[in-house]
Amino acid sequence: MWIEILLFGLLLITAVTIVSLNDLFAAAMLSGIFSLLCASLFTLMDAVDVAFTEAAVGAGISTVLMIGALALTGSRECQQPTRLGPFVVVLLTGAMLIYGTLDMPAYGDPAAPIHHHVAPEYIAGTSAEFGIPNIVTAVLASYRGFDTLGETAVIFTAGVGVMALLLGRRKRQDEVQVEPSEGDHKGENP
Amino acid sequence: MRMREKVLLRVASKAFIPLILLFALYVQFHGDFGPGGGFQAGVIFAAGFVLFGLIFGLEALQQVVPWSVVERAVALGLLVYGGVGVSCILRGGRFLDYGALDHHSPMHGQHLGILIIELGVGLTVAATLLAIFYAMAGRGRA
Amino acid sequence: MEALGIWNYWGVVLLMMVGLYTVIARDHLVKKLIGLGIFQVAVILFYVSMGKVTGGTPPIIPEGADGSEVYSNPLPHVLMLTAIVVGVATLAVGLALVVRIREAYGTVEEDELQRMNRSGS
Amino acid sequence: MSEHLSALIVVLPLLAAPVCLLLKQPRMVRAWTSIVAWACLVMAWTLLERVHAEGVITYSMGGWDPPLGIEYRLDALNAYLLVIVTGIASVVFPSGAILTDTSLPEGKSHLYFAALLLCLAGLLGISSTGDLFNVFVFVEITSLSSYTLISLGKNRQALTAAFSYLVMGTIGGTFLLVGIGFLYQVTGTLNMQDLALRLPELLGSRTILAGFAFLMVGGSIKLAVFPLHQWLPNAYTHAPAAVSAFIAATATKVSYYLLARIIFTIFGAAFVFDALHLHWLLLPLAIAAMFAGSLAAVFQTDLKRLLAYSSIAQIGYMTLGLCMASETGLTGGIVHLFNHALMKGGLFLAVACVVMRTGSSSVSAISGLGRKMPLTMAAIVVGGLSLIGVPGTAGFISKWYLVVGALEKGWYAVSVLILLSSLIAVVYVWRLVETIFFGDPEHEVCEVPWTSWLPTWILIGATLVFGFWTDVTVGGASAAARSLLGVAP
Repeated sequence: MWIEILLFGLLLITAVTIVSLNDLFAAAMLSGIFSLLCASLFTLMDAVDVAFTEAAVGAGISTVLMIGALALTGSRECQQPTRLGPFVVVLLTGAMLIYGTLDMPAYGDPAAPIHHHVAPEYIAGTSAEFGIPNIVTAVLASYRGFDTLGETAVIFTAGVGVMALLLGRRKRQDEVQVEPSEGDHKGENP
Repeated sequence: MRMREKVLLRVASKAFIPLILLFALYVQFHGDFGPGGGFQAGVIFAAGFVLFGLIFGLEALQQVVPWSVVERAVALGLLVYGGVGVSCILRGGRFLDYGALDHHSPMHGQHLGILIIELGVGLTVAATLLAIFYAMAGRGRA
Repeated sequence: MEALGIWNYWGVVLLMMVGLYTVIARDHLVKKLIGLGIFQVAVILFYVSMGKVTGGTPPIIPEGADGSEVYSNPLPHVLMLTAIVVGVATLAVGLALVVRIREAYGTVEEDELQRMNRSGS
Repeated sequence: MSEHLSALIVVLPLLAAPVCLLLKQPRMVRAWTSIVAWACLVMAWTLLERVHAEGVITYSMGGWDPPLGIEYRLDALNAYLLVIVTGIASVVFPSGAILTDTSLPEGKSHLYFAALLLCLAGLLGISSTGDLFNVFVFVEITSLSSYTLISLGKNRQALTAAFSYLVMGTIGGTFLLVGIGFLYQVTGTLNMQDLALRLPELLGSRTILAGFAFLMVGGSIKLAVFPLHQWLPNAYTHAPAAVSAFIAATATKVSYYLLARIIFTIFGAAFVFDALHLHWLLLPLAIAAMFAGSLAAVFQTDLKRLLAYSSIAQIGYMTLGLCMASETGLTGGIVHLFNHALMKGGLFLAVACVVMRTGSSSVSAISGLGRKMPLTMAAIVVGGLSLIGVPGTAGFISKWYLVVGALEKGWYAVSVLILLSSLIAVVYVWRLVETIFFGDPEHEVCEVPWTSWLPTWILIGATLVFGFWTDVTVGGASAAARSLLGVAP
């Protein structure tokens, strides 16, 4: 219980730091740490598969992609004042979310409805019909295999998108040529 | 200074990359038993190659994994997954009903189906991430 | 002290708010994407925490299980694996767009982009 | 094989996309895309006929019965929508103008067609699935492919438009995910039918209320309901014209379907309208959209942007039908889905023809082209008349049902407002007509080849045909409305 609260606290501090940092390289690195903290929390919540994926994706690939893109775009963010409009939107959303949590079953409550409707059948079915230990794999690949096909298609779509956007030089009538100015930030280590 | 850095990196990576790829294979085929599966394996597999590309350069990586292979693999993974689904229909089951793959033992059919679709997922994920890396890295030098 | 049972959801809500604020209020496009990532991870955290059963173990059946084990709910985990994939896919396409925007405009700050779009067209 | 049709209609375009990457040859990829779209249309039509003859079709993916597995469930509404989406795709994809004003590098057109097919697969997936989380997965496939397609527009503004759409779309998608999570948490199921069974006894729960709110906001962002519409004008303006034709004609329709499904099937009209009084929120927004969209369209100097603002107004009309929650009103809204898909698809394709010849989509580009490009210009005029709702065009039919629906409800002011906002449409359409026939020609051009004008005229001609022959459109729509209200399958 206490370690979860501690991790939550760390997560919040990391998130706020990421938001307030103006150096985006640092922010990208911190978001990797954010993912690792999340992964630890997932492990505590018994979601080992999710934790593994979050660590590989969030702390690995996402960070690499982000840094690769920052190398091409420059990593300093302009200082900007706090704005009122977004604050109101966010507060409204937050209020709605809190309102929704008021009738939720307590954290870890074994009597919560989700543990009694479909889940027991998955747990019983995995050993009976598959004979494999990992229930998550059975649900992912077979019971909800169509979702996973969709998930593979999502990744494929992203690949198609990135290839269409970044491969090859194209002639765009109003493209401005920019010197790779602050983009090459890699060399100047403080 | 630069040279020495490179030497260190090269030696270290030569030790690490095979281990990373081996670990990826372990995750790919051990997904039934412990955490892991095609998606995670694909990410790790791609990470190994990306590391290679970062240290030895894009050209060296392209010699190991040519662009045409990557592009085909991106498509092939999804087709493998869908192909399993369609062959389930052809063998008299519903779409993605792996039990139909083996009429004598549906449980064996399920194992087979899960194994192949996880391979498809791994292939598409690894190839897509590699393709994204190629596209971004190629952008930097042009 | 009923509210103690939902404290973790409130933590998630705070994280979501931080993420959403970054997306809406910040001008740097990469910063927006980072905010979007925090927002999505917060939702993943929400799902995973509702799958937890007190005293439960990860949903992997150990050798020699006799059926008396309590497992945490596997379904939210499966759903969130998909959500993580969606998140990284969105990030990849978003970053590709940012790279192209930088090449075409020379900047990735939203207010400058809007100014250039207005004066350009 | 025919029992698998409801799965195959989604799986075919989904798997056809990677095939594009293997074929690579531009001509082959193009032909392949068209063939796939046509095959999907045939399947959709067969499914619609079967639903009308035999009732609801269900299909359990992987052989796992719901709520354990994912179920595809086609009733009169889904099947009707499948026909709209595949119909538009099978006209737009083969069009000669499909590659007009794109900024693809040499030899990369196969990626563009792959994205088109993925978008189609995503839309069909949302339309046919009976599982709420599966909806989210296909929403994301659709969204990611549309960001890509929009960003491939000719001007650099296409990139910023795609990025804002990406940010808005992801927020919308994540809101949907939050809503789904809230519902799942108190019911334990993701299947829509199962949810509908379990929700009535839980409706007082604050979690359900919040979940409903998040689903509605998420869906409204995707549908571009006023005032969440800001992403739409830029996206439609800067996307390649044929992409605008496809997305404008299909994506908003599918989001509309999603909202209708959430309101009527999952929560039930009684809860949403009698208990929550949602129409007192949606009705003013719909009317505001009708006027704001039409008024903004009047002042636009770009054809695509003009059509985009008119789309916002048309979404207002459709939302109006949703608010009425009566058979006539819903029939009006659903038949307007069909008719608006035809008109907007046809009009955007006509603009694609204009861009093909003049290289520009500004209103001044069509100045005086009445004689030079008679077919394309006639298409714009007829499409415009249908947007107004002139009798004899399809637009009239849908507005008629909406007005009657409003009168039935006793909302007399609303029916007057529908007519008034149509008058504003007269203004912007007249501006186009005036420019076409009385302006001075700016460009020395000739008519586009038949491969480009024929698809345009198939859609525009259909608006004329369905202006008289309403058996299919109104018949299908009222069957769909009845199934939504739970009166018939």
